Formats: sequence, C-alpha cells, structure tokens
Amino acid sequence: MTQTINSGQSVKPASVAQNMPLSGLAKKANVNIIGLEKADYKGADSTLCSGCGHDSISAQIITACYELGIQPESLIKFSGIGCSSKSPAYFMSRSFGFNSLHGRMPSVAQGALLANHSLQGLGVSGDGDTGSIGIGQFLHLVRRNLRMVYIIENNGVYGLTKGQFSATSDIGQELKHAGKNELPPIDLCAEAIISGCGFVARSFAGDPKQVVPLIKAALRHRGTAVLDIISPCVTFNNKDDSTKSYTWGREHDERINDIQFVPNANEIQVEYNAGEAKEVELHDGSKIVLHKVDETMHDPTDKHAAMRLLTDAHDKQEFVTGLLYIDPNRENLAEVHDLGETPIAHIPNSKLRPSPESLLKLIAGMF
Amino acid sequence: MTQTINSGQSVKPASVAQNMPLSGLAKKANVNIIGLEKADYKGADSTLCSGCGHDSISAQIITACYELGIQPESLIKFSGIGCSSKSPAYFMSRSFGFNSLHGRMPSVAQGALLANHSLQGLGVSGDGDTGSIGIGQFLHLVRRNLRMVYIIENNGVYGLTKGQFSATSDIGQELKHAGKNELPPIDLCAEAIISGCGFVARSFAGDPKQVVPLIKAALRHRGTAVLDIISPCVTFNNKDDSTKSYTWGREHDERINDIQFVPNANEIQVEYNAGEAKEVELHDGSKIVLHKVDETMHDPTDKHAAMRLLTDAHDKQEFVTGLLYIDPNRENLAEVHDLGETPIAHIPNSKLRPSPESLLKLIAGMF
Amino acid sequence: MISNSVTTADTQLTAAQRPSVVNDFSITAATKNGSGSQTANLALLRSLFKMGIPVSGKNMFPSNIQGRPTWYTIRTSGDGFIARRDVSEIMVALNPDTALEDHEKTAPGGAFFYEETIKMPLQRDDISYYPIPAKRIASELEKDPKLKTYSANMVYVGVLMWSLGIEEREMEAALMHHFKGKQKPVDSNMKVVRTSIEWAQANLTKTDPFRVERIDKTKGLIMIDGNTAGALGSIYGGVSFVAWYPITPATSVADGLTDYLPRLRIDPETKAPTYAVVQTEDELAALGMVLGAGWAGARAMTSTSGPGISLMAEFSGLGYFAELPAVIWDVQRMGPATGLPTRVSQGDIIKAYWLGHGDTKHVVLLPGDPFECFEMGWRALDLAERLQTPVFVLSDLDIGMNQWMCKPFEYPTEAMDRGKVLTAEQLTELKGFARYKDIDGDGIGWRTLPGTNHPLAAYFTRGSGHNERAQLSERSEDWEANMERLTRKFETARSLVPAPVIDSVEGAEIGFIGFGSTTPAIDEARTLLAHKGIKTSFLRVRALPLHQQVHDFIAAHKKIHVVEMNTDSQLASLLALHVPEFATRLVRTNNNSGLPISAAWLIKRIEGAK
Amino acid sequence: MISNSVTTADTQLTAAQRPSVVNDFSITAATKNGSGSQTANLALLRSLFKMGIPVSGKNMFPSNIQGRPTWYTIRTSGDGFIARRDVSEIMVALNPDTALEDHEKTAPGGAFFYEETIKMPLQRDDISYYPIPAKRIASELEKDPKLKTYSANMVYVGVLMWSLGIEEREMEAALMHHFKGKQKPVDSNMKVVRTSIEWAQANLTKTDPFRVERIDKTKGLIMIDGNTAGALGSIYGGVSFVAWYPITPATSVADGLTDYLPRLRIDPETKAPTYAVVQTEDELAALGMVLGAGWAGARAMTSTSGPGISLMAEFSGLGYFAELPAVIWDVQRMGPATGLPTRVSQGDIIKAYWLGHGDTKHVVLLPGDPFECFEMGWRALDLAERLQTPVFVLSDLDIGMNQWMCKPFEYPTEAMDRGKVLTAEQLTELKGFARYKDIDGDGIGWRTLPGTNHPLAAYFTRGSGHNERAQLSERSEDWEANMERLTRKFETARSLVPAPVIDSVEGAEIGFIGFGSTTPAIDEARTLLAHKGIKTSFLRVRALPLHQQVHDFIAAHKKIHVVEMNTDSQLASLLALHVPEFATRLVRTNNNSGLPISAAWLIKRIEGAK
Ligand SMILES: Cc1ncc(C[n+]2csc(CCOP(=O)(O)OP(=O)(O)O)c2C)c(N)n1
Ligand SMILES: Cc1ncc(C[n+]2csc(CCOP(=O)(O)OP(=O)(O)O)c2C)c(N)n1
Ligand code: SF4
Ligand code: SF4
Ligand SMILES: [Mg+2]
Ligand SMILES: [Mg+2]
Repeated sequence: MTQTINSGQSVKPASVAQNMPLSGLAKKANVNIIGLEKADYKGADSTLCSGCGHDSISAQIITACYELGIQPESLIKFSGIGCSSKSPAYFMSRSFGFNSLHGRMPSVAQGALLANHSLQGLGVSGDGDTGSIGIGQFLHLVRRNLRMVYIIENNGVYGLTKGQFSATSDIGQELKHAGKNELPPIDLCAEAIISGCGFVARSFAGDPKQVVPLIKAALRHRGTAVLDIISPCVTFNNKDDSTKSYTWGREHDERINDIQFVPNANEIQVEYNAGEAKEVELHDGSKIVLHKVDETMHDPTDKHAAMRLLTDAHDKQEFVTGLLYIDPNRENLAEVHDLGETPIAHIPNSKLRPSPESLLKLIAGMF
Repeated sequence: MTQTINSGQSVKPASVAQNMPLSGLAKKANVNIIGLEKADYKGADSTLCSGCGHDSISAQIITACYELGIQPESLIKFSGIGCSSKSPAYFMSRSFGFNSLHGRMPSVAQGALLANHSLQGLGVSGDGDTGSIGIGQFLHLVRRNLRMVYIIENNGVYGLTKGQFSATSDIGQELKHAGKNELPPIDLCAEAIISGCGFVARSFAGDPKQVVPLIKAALRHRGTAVLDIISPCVTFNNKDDSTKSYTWGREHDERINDIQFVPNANEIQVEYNAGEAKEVELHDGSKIVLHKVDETMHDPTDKHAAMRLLTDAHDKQEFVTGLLYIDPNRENLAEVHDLGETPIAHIPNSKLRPSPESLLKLIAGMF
Repeated sequence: MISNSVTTADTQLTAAQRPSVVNDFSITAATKNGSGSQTANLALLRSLFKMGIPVSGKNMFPSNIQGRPTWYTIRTSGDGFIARRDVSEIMVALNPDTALEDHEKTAPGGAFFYEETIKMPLQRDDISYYPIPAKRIASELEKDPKLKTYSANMVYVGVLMWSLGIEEREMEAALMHHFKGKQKPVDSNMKVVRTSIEWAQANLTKTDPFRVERIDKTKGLIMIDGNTAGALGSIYGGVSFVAWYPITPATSVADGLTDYLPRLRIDPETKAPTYAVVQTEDELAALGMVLGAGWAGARAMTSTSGPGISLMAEFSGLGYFAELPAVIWDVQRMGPATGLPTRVSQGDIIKAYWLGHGDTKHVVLLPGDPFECFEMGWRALDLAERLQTPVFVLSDLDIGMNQWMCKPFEYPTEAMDRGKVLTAEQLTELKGFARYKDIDGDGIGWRTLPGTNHPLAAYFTRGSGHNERAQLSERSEDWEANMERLTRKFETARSLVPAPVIDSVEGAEIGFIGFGSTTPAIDEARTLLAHKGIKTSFLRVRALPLHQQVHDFIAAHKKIHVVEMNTDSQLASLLALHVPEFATRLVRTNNNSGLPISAAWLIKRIEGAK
Repeated sequence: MISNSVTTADTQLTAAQRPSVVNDFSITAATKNGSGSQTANLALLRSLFKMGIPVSGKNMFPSNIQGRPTWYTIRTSGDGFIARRDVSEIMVALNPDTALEDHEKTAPGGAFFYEETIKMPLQRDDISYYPIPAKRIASELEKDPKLKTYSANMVYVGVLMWSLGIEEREMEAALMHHFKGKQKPVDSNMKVVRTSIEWAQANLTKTDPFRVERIDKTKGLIMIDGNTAGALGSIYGGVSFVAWYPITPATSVADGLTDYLPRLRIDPETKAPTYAVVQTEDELAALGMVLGAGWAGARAMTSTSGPGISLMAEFSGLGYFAELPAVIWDVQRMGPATGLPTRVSQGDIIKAYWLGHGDTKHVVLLPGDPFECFEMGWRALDLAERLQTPVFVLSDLDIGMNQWMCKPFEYPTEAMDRGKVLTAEQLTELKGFARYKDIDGDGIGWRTLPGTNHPLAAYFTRGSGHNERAQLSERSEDWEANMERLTRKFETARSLVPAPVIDSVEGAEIGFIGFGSTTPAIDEARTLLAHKGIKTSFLRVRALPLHQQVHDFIAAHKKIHVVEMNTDSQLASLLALHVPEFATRLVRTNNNSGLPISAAWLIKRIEGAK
C-alpha cells in the first residue's frame, strides 16, 4: 500500500444489497429480506449500567433495522457525548459510527449526510446533549430537515457525569448532589414541532411494541424524524417521583395511538388494517398506519393538536406517547440542494476539477 | 489613587433616586417624575444607516424609559454583535452597557443581573444574533426567567455582515449574494413561549404607538420579557417581497390588541379604560391594560391561543403584533435563588469571607 | 491493570525468608466501578493515615458509570513519599475480568488476595496467595440484596487489616469520617470488617512480609482532595457567583461549592445566601455568566476541563480585552478532543496561557497540591479583581480527585483585594473618570460598577477597539496604545502572581523544573538521586507569566529537566521562550501515559537522557 | 486619516519648481462608506493597471455599513512596489467629516482635491489645491436622486484622470470589467467621467508634478483579491462541501464560492451540482459539518476569521485526534475579542497552530498573495486528505479583501490527492483493516469511507482514546502509541507542506523572516537597504510545521528580523522553539497598527533596533 487510491465505490440500495453475513458457514435459519441474520446487526458489548433504558433502545434499533432489512453498511450512526451517546457502539457494528462532541452531533451528521445523501442517518443523543448544550444545533438541524432519524434517550439527567439536572429534568425533582431542580423542563418534541420538524414522536424505552414501529417509520421518513424516548437512568434518576423513572413511566404513560410500520416490501399490511386507522404515506412510498385510541382522537397531521397535546401534558407533568406530528411533504435538505443521484462523496475527481480552459477563460477576465 | 477601594455603594430605587442631570444649570422645562430631561436618556450619535429601523427602536426605548422615570444608572444595557447590537450605544449613555459576543448576550446578562438583581436589564439583539448563533443561550435565558427585557430587532437578515440570510429570513426570499432562501423562518416568539417565557410580544419598529407601551410593560414584567420587533434593514432587506420590509410590514401587520402601560404613579389610567379591556396585574403592582380588537378576541393569558395565533400567522407568512402571551406569576431567577435585598455585588467583604474559626472547624474534620 | 512496565527488582528470596517490610509498600484493589469499593478504599487509606503513616491514594477509573474495571492504589511510605509507584506488592483481585492481569502484575515477593470464587491458575512461586470469601461473608451478613456487592468490599478491608495489622479503632474512626458521624452505617460496616478479621485469623496464615506500624508522621496534616480544597479556598476568597457545567474531573469543584456554600455563606442577619450558583447549559454560557457577574461586581468563577476550555476560547479573549475579572478552574484531563476523561494530564498549559484568537495571554496559577488549591482559590479571586482579567487555575485530575496528604489550609493571610473600583463619591470628587486610562503606571485602569449612582459613572464595555474613555475607536493610535497598556498590565501580573518555589542545592548542575501534581515524584526522585550522589536543584513553577527567578534558576544550572505530563512538552516551550539564551539547556522530560508519574519512571527517563 | 506618522522628507521646493513625478505616488480618496466610492476607486486602480503601471489598492473601511469615514489608497510604482505607503501625495477629500484631517495628512508637495462645498481653510503653501464640483455635476447629470451620491464619485475619477493623464479608453475598459460587460452602466458612468474631465480642462490649472505614463510593467499579470483567489483555488482543488458563517473579512471567500461554483461545477451530464454549500447557524456548526463531510468522503472546507477560530477550538481538536480531513480558511483581522474587524493582522498564527485543548497541533499554510491563495486553495484540500487532518490556511484582510497585482493562477500541477482510502475490493483482498495502524511508516492510517459496501469496512470514529482498530481504549500503552504516531504524522506533514521561499544573498549578515501580506513591504525595504549598501536575505515562511530550511537560514545569518503584524510576535516565538540554539538571533519586528506595514516603517524599525 503506497499509493493513493480513489475510492469511487458506490453503495447499492438496500433492496439489492449483497449478503455478507460475518457468521460465515453457519446455516441461516433466521434471515431477513436481504438475507442477514439478526446477529449481523449487533454491536459491541454494552458498558452501560445493567438495566439502563438506553440498552433497551439499542435492542429496539437492532430489531427495527433487522426487520426492515436495512443494509448495515448503508446506515451511519451519529452521537454526541453521554451514556446515551455511547450506545451507537452497542448496535450494528457493521455500520459506520461517529461519536462526536457533546451537543454537536447534528452538525457532524449534516455534513456527512450531505456528503453522502444515499446513506441513512441514525443519531442517538441524550437530553443533556440535545436539550442543554446542543439545543441550538438540534433546532437548526430540524429546520434544515436533513433526512435522518434523531433519537433522544431522555432520562432527565446527566448520566455520564453522575447525576446533574438536564434541561428536561422535572421541576421540583431532587437529586443527591444537585439538590432540587428549580427550572421547568424543555419539551424537545414541542421544540422540534415549532422548528418545522415533519416527524415527531415520543415513546418509552420499556415499550418495544411502540418503539420498534416508531423507529421503522422514522427510518422511512423523508426528512428529520425526532423520537424522544423516555429512557430511565437506573443509577441517577430512578426515584419514583421523577417522570423519567420506570414506575412513573408505566403509570403515567398516556397512550394516544398505536402505530405499526408497514414496509412496501412486506405484505402483512392487511393484517393490521383496522377501521379507525389513519394512513399517512411517507416519502419513499411506504405507509404508516396510525391506530387511534378512542379517548383522545388525536390527528397527527394537525400541528395545533399536537402542540396542544404536548402543552397540556407538559402542564400536567405527564407525557403523551406515540406519533405526535407528521408532515411527510416537506423537502429534505438534499432535495432542496438538488443533489443528483451520485452522492457528492462519490463524484469522480474528473468532475471535481474544472478544465484548464475554464481557468484560462477566468484569468483572461482578470487583466 | 493607589489603594484598593471597596465600592459598597448601593443603588437607590428609581422612586427616590437623586436627580443629577448632566445639563447643569439650564432650567428644567420638561422633566419626568424623577426630574430628568429627555436629553438625559440620549446616547451617542448613531452610526447605523440613515433610515434603519433599529434607530427608531432606540428612540422608543428612550421615550419609554424617560416616561417611566427610570433612573438611567439603574438600568444596564446588553447586546451581542450586529447592527442591532450596536444600538445600546445610541441610547441612554448614563446607563452602563455591555456589548458582548455574537449570540452570547444572554449569558453575560444573566451573570450581571444575578450579581446585581436590583438593576433593570435591557438587552438588544438581532435576529441573527438571537435566532442563529444565539438560539441556545436565548432559550435557556428564557427558561431561567431572569428579570430583563429582551428586544430582538428583527430584520430577517444579517445587516452588519452585509446581507446574508438569518434564521428568521422568509422562505423563498431573495438576496443579492445569498440567492434564494431555502429554509423556513424560526419564529422567535413561538420559541420563547414554549420555553416558558412569561411575556412575549411582537411589534413593528415604525409603530411607536404600539412599541413604547410594550417596552414600558416589559420593563415592569417580573421575569424575562421578549419583544420581537420587526425592524427593517433599509440597506439589505427592503425588497418589497420580504416580510421584514417597511412596505410589507405596513400592509400585512395584523393588529391583535392595543396595549397601554399604566404605571402606579400615574393617574391617567381611567382615561384609557374601556369596556373590552382586560387587565393583567404585573409583579411590581403596576397593571397593563389590553385592548382587544373585535375580529380576533385574543386572550394573551392563554398559551394555546398565543401559539395558535403564531402558527397560523407563520403558515400565512404574516405576523401578529401586540402582546401575545403573558404569565405574570412565574418566579424570576433571583427569586428562585432566594437572593436577599442587597445585591450580591454589594455584599461587604466581611460577609464574603467566613471566619477563621469556621475554617479551623472544617480542618479538624480533615484529619 | 493499567501501569507502566517499570518493575522493582527487589527480591529473589522466597517470601518466608524475607524480613518484615514495614510501612513501605503499595496496595492495589481491583474492582468494578459502581460496586461501592470507594468506601472500602477510602476507609483503608484514612485508617493508615490515622495510624500516623504517610499515605497516598490514587484512583484509576474508567469513563463509564458501572461494571468496568477500576483500580485503587494506596501507597504507604514511612519516608513520607506520596507519589504514585508503578508496582504494587499487595494486590486485591475482586474483579474476575482483570484477575489474570492483576495476578501477573503483582510485584515479585508480593501478596495476592483474591475473591475465592474467581477461578484462575495460581502458580507463581514468588508471591503469597490469600483467598477472600467476600461474597460469602457479605451474603451471610447482609440481608438487603442490593447492598451485598457493596458489603463484599468491606470483607477485603477486614482481611487486609488482619494481614497488615491495621488498628480496628482507626478503621472505625475512618468510617465515622466517611459517614459524616452517622453511627448506623459505621456499625454495619464494622460488623463485616470484624467478621472478616475473625475469619482471616481462623483460616489464613500470613506468608508475606508486609505490615504496618503506628508511627507519628501525619500529625498536623490533613487528607483531602484538591477539588474540595479549591472550592473551600474560593469560598474563603469570597466567591459570590459560580456558573459551571458538569465535566469530569472538574465536577467536584462545583460539588464542593454547592456543599459548603450553604453551610458557610448564609448572611446571618438576612438569612439570604451571599452567593448564587448556576448550572449552565454549556461552557460558553458558564464563562459568559462569570464575565457578566465579574463586570457587575461579583467575585465570580467557573470550573471545567479541556473540552470546556476550548469552548471558552472566545469569551476568554473578551475577558482579556474588555478587562473583566473572572476565575476559571481547569482540572486537566488527558488528551485533545474527548481524550481520556478519567486520566490525568498537564496538557492545557500552553492552551490556557494563550486562549483566544489574536493577541491574548492569560494569568495562569498552578497549584501543587490541595493546600495550594485552597490558597490559589482565594488568591485567584484577588488577582482577577486586582488585574481585571481572567485568571486560570490549572489543577489536574490527580490533585483534584485523589485524596492528598497535605498541610492544613491556612486562613487567607491578606485582606480581600477588590481591585480598583471608584465609588459615586470619588467620581464627584474626580469629576469623572476614563475607564482604560493608566493612572497608576501599572497598566490597570479604574472601573466603576454597574449601578453606581452617578451621572458620570457609566461606561460602555466591548470587545471592539476602544480608547481610554471606553469609546469605540478604530484609530491605530488608540489600538496600539491600548495593546501596549495591556502588555504593561501583563508585566504587573508577573510581579503579583505566586513566585516559584525553589530548592537550590549548592553545587548542583542539574535542575528540575516542574509544576502541579508531579511534585511528589520529583521530590522522591531527587532524594533517590541524592542517595546515588547526584545533586539536583528544583524549581516549581506556580504561575504564568513566568517570574524572573525562573530565568535565574535556569541560568544557574547546566541542564534542566522540564518535567510535565503531556505530549508536546508545553512548559518546556514556554520556558524556552522565557529564556531564549538558555533554551538549549532545557530537556523535555515529559510523560503522557495518563497516569501520575513515578519517581522510578523519572529516574529512568533522565538516566536515558544523559 | 488613519496612518502611521512616518513622513517622506522629500521636498522643500514649491510645487511649480519640481520636475514631474511619473508613475510613482499614492492617491487617497476619503469618502463615506456606503456612498458607492468603491466603483470609482476600483475603476481608477484598474485603469492604471491597464496602462501597464504597477499598482496596489488598499481599502481602509470602518466596521459599519453606511456613513462613516473610509479611505482608499492607490499606489503607483514604476519599480513595481506594491506595499502600502504611509503618505499620500494626492488626497481626494469628499467627506466633510474628515476633510481637515485629510488636508493635514497630505504629503508636502502634494495635491489636495476637495469637494467644492466643503468649507475649510486652505492655507498650506506646500500643496496644490483643486476644488471638485462633485455634487454639482452629479446633480446635473443624474436624474435618479438615489444615484446622485454614487455618481458624485465618478466626478473625482474624471478630475484625477485629467490631472494625472489617465487614458479614457482604459477607464472605459476598467468600468466594463467592473460592470461585467454591461454597456449601460458603463456608458452612464463614462458620461459623468467625460463631463468632469471637460470641466477640469476648462476650469483647473495643474500646479502639481504628479502624472502617469503608459509603461509595460503589468503585462501577464492579473489584478484580483485573495478571497476570490482562494475560492477559485478551492474550486479547482475539487472542493465539494462548504459550510460557513458570515464574518468580516472572510465572507468574500464564501461569496466567491457561491458565485463561481454554479458556473464551474455543475455536472454536465446530470445537471446536478457536484458540491453543496451550507450557511450554518454559527462557526461551531460550520466546522462540525466540514468534519462530518470530510469523514464521509467530501473535499470539505470552511472560512472564518478570529472569533470563528476561537469557536472552532473544540472541533479542531476532534479533527486532529480523530484524524479527519478539513480545510479551514482564517482570513485574519486585528485583535483579541471582536477587536478591529476591518483591520489587518497576523495574530492567529500561534492560535491556529495549537488550536484545541490538550496536545493538538495543526498544519497551517501561509499564502503570500492571491496567486498563492489560489495555489494553497487546492493544495490545502490535497494535504487535508493526504494527512487526514484539519489544515488551516491563514490569509489576512489585506490579501483577502484588497486588489492585488499578481501572477495569473497556475492550473494545479499535480493530480488530485485523495489520500489513503480503501475500497470494498481492497478490503476483500486484505481481509479487513485497522483504521489507525501505521502501515506505511508515515504515521497515516488507511481509512474507508462510510457506505463502503463490505462487512469489514465499518469502523467507529471518536474523540476518545482508541487503539489501532478504532476501538475505545483507556490503556496507557494505546494512548502513548497513538500520540506517538500522531507526532510521526506531523513530521510527515513537515515534509509535505510548501517549503519556504528563500532569497539568500551572498555576504548578508542580516536576514528577514516573514510571511503573508508583509512580503511586498519587506521586498521594498530590502531594495532600499541594498541601495544603502546593506545586504539582506529573506526567507518567507509558507507553512507550519516549520521546514528544516528555516533552521538552516537562521543558522546562516547573524541577526534575523522576524516581521509580522501582531502584538505578541507570534511567529518569532514559533521560530525560537524551532531553533532553540539560535533563539537569541531573532529580533521581534512586529507591528500592530491594523494597517499593512510599509517599507518606510520597516526600515525605521530595524534601524531603531540596531
Ligand atoms: C464540552 C463538554 N462539556 C462537558 C462534557 C461532560 N459531559 C459528558 S456527558 C455529559 C452529559 C450527558 O448527559 P445526557 O446527554 O443527558 O446523556 P446521559 O448520560 O444522561 O445518557 C456531560 C456534561 C463533555 N464531554 N464535553
Ligand atoms: C463569532 C462571530 N461570528 C461571526 C461574526 C460576524 N457577525 C457580526 S454581526 C453578524 C450578524 C448580525 O446579524 P443580526 O444579529 O441579525 O444583526 P443585524 O446586523 O441584522 O442587526 C455576524 C455574523 C461575529 N462577530 N462573531
Ligand atoms: S448512569 Fe444512568 S444513563 Fe448512564 S449507563 Fe447508568 S443507568 Fe444508563
Ligand atoms: S445595514 Fe441594515 S440593519 Fe445595518 S444599519 Fe444599515 S439598515 Fe440598519
Ligand atoms: Mg440524560
Ligand atoms: Mg438582522
């Protein structure tokens, strides 16, 4: 290896992706639509506390990607800094990952995904990472509507630095060192909605039945999809009086709708079709089916209704789960930039450097 | 001057403030309640473009402070960087001013006003300063609810760097170098409301009748009061198709209510009292009277209604003016911190350094 | 186990043949983090300290919360050396994940204690083996299943007490200290300890030579970590505003402030706090608030580590140029970027000194131990107000988070210095003032505090070019004059910051220069070198800008080893610029392992450099 | 007028007695900003250039948008000197606010042109006076009231053309260039020009000696600003991703990119852009995006100035440590903090070199003129991908925003270097790879690009400690090995960056070392010194880390003047660290006036330092 090699490789779309399981010769009992086993989606061993909500979410990301048949190499993982932000190392080792700086994942993701918009972005962040130091980048990411899934593993506390309040901590909540929290929580779903986000959902780490289909739907959304997943910190924030604790979560979780993701390639759609369902067509042609529960009758295409739901719940210190708001029509950033099919990162050198003649012409104008 | 002098001076409240006009011997024809002339509220000559909306706002700040009889020395001015952020130099030279860094005025203001919470804070920023680089600090300031007036001189453009888009620029708007704006504007009033702001208003630089009373009311608000004032940039953003231009402003300005500030010391309240008026009592006992116009019937204490107004207007690329939302009850940061009457900055050294005995006691516990 | 590969070459004898080794060895306990071993380790450390034996404790922990390997090393030294050593004679292996490695790293002639359930080959014939029934005893004694792992740690405490001869009453006193006087947890822990001692007496036979004996070498000393010391120093320095953002290893500075401020700083008359503490949204906001507060007249500080220092660059420049008092604690950790957040370094010294774009330079204080953290805690606040500029205090993870034996804190020897502040009365007398005028020739102007009730009091603060009257100016003359004054002010700073500590040895040709937490290792290395007949001098830098004495010290020695913990030999660079005429005398003696340096490493390194 | 107080001591004669001064003087036009004088000034500059006369133009403008004093100075020099001079023989006073000052600063023997409506005493007997009826003529000719002020500027153009003898057709050509070939504005401007010339012929009598004559000294040269040049160089370097945030004086780099990319870089087949440009919310985001894009395989860059550099500190450290390609243009302006945004400085050189906490160091390129801005534009992208690290290009306000006469850009002489990237095919062959392994001995590992479709392609990028396989590691050995490799890589960089440009003069004992925009002044000063019989050599540094040749140059001279525009003599410090053995030979020859240095200043300064 001594000379420059220009990569020039292009990524095959997931549907025709090659099947290269690491598992070698073993017979493939359970494989997904692209012929990979679930093991092909796993990551390194977690170093999080046993019982941490973040690990459940990693498992659910694995399930969603496996079930959707996403080619691991076509997905890139992003994160900031925190316990939550460590988790991309714990799922999908065959996907590239970028564990960036505290609060700055959105910018890194935007650069990478504009450089290669054929890839699927998946970001994992924490409430401190997103709501405190990172709120500016988060809002501007959402505003630009880059195509990526942005998961906030929201435990209402700084886990990795051992238990300080974050911007989503409950008012009045108490922690050992930090004392009593004096400030109202920031609602990251509401922030996302008013900044123009076209896919905003909230769920609970301990509820894989809701989380997995939400992740699947988010992965097919045209722009930025924000998932605020309450993910209790067993170590620093599991007092029963915190809204981010497991007990509180289970008891106060108001389900507003059921959601099932039905990928195009999958024919089981009918099975889940029901009378009160509302279908929303996503950008890539896949559909998500929203099952309304009677007591709330929430229409997730109604921004006002979504904001009202959130503000009411916020005032009551409760949270609503499910898909809160969806607008599948807004163009994403790569579309706005009119990027072609070939990602920028794969454009050959010959097209990156204009001709000598063009330079001579320019210079002629400089005399 | 060779030795250390500990200041220890305390600021007299405005009502009993001493009268020290710079104008010297001249006879005082027009003086306000604390005996100052309007000239005592003026600043250095403006270096902004002639006709800049920001200069109108400076004039209106001067009027509001003069009419309220604010002691200039008891007010501190803050700003970030931008044409707008230069303007604190152009009003109230007898007030201390701090022209900080681009986007970082909120933190500087918070530090200064916690150090001396007896002072009245008045911040002036731009839409780039607040909405782009500064959105994080802005939201966290609002969340902490420090007592200060925060004026955004919103021209939808970066004036000082010569005409780039800011985060509040209209989608589709065109500028000479920047081309066409591809992104939807951030609504800073909506951002303020969902982050917990208890006083959110919008107005138009060319409308002193609305701006002056809003500033007065804001100056008496208990916590952070955000005023988003559309302030056209005559140089870079006065194309008629921009919502931030004078022509657009005048034609599309939907007035939702009239507002009159009635300070306690002023007995003209009755004069403005009308049938449809809604009174809101502010923290310091002063009242603001909101005059509803029939077509909208907006109740500014209703957060949902405020958000709906903003979202609707946003969708229509219009703006509503007036006091959009008010919640006079939320404690400000100094109250949350239980700060006493003496500002921290004036606590005498003797109370800042604990006794030698207390140290000996502590050390005894370290063996 | 993480360690440099230096080993002691002490013995070929079998354990039994050797004489007692008293008060002079290292113990390492290998556990998992989050398992509660911290109580056990600190109790061991403190009980030894209370027996009068000089000790130091170094925690090597991972950057996660639970379940990953962590090592705690206690060094005892009758001679009073408290630097880290590279080897441990006594190894306590409680973590199955690292037991093999720990076994291998045990010093020849040492003792290996291991949880009895760990299955591993125990085949070294140069060490003594002792099983510990930690889980078993804990299960028997502790009913609450949640507390079982925690109690298991007290079992090794008991077994070590038996083996080394640590006194029960000192252990009880140590636990009493740990639990802040609460008898109940002390009793329940002592129960495990006593049961374990009894079990050891009944079941183990001592075959290693290590033991302790009460001596009298810790009298008058205290045991504390530098971050708490810094917090207390700041409180006694009258800090009245704190803005901070959590980051390892600086968080405990803020913790110390939040703990002690309510106890020490409530106004007895009004019952109101004489301070405000704000946890900010990030480090930019933290320094912004501190500058705002300092400007308005508070004694203001923040604490952070590397990444936070980077984020504070722009505000630091503003503080320098607009001349705002501020104190910034940087408890250094290893690395560029996120690096190794739980490992020590001295890698921010150049960075802090020149933090900010353009021509900025800062005053930097360099405490050498918790005693100085306390002292520089208050001095930094004085200097910041006196010099009207940001003052950095560069501590590090080792000083900041480990327990250090040191002199008890000294109550501030000087009255609080609030710097040059004009009152309304003085303004009337003076008929006004010019904020940035150098009246006194020291480069420092007089300021007024916002709110000063006088029509001539106000001025406008900005980071843009300004003249003496604080008016915006883009004139070259004003700019040059202002920068010249700032340079003059920096010279004033040079004369006000703490002078270096110098031990000049008659006839020494070799000198050491170092700062901060490497001091104990340098001290020890010098003693060892002296035993070999090599005379050395030592200058410990305590602040930037560098003092004239530093120049003189370098001039007086042929070869100067500049000892520091970073990759780029940053102090050596600053020294070279300080003494261009002697630049070639400076030898870069740096270590970037992330571990506190040891005397053995230092000697090996300088012998290699000969 | 802002200027250093150096004056030419050329004449005691009256104007009439003196012989013609041809092609060798300076013109300063004093106007208000926002008044449209830029067209007039640039047209004057370019018409002179087209007459074959070497020229340079320096704009001194305030940091606001409209109405404040601004000065534009054009120097003509038959000898080809293009440095700023401290004095102007020809003064055009159109701004009443500064007219008195401008009058006073006019060089003895000079000519003072002034708007006729400005009332002021004109009583110097050593200069010639000429009223200009700018407002009057503009009012007569221009109907649109908005354009009257603008047109007034063309009146002084006409009067100067009359006075100096500037050819009409070259003025027309210059305007044609300015208005990009649009005849209409050219015609209307030429109408004002011609009317003014006629008015001058009819009403004025020339009493000063200054005039121009067509010569042939600009053939083959171009006239351009460095920011446009940098943008074009980047485009020919294949830049494919740009993220930036507006800031003076860097904004026009991004403007250049936004202007030229759509013209030069649309894929002819697909019609899609081969690039993306994002105006970000701030500088942190700008560098974050650039690093993300570089990681993903784009050729990515950003541009900023001082405050932005400070904000990029943390991300720069990440780029260094995680080894991500990125190009960062820093168009330097004066000062710490906000400073003087419209004044030049070279004050970020130390800052950029060591940007980021901990042990970071960066490759820095130092273009000397727009020609090199173009070249370093493409080279920086090659180096960034080759070295997998952020590369800074430090230009400055003078190079970046002023028009420079220079060699025409040279088409890249080397094929695009995309660095070490492994394809899926290579991975199959190699059976995997280790991201941070130093296979080739140059410290640079091989990388894969995200999306590479191979199960062994992926790796994890982080700013935390890692081993060769990019796995998280907190082991000292891994950390030390990695930092050692990074140091090795920095040595590789030393050999790859542009070498210094050296003019070693036989027998010279004095050497100059400088970089960037001070070069013309140094060149001129050396010529003047040579006339006095003083031989000097010159080394122009073009990059950090410093080349071995820098060492050799210093070794070969007794005294080295390190010329730079900042307060702290930053390059001198870096040189001292590079050559500790010769540190005392370095003389700090710095200037922090915010104005480009002049040869006169430099000579005076070094004569003072003798
Ligand atoms: C610039 C910077 N400041 C501070 C830190 C220290 N830090 C690491 S993680 C963290 C908070 C993480 O909280 P959150 O995002 O909620 O994640 P969690 O650990 O709770 O999952 C902080 C403050 C850092 N790494 N970088
Ligand atoms: C860190 C930093 N980045 C960029 C700049 C350059 N800058 C100065 S003002 C400004 C934008 C101001 O826009 P806005 O806040 O809308 O104010 P306006 O001029 O429109 O009133 C920018 C980008 C700066 N001063 N500091
Ligand atoms: S500290 Fe909390 S958030 Fe972090 S790993 Fe443990 S349980 Fe999870
Ligand atoms: S550029 Fe625009 S915002 Fe700035 S001063 Fe001029 S009109 Fe006002
Ligand atoms: Mg969290
Ligand atoms: Mg603006």
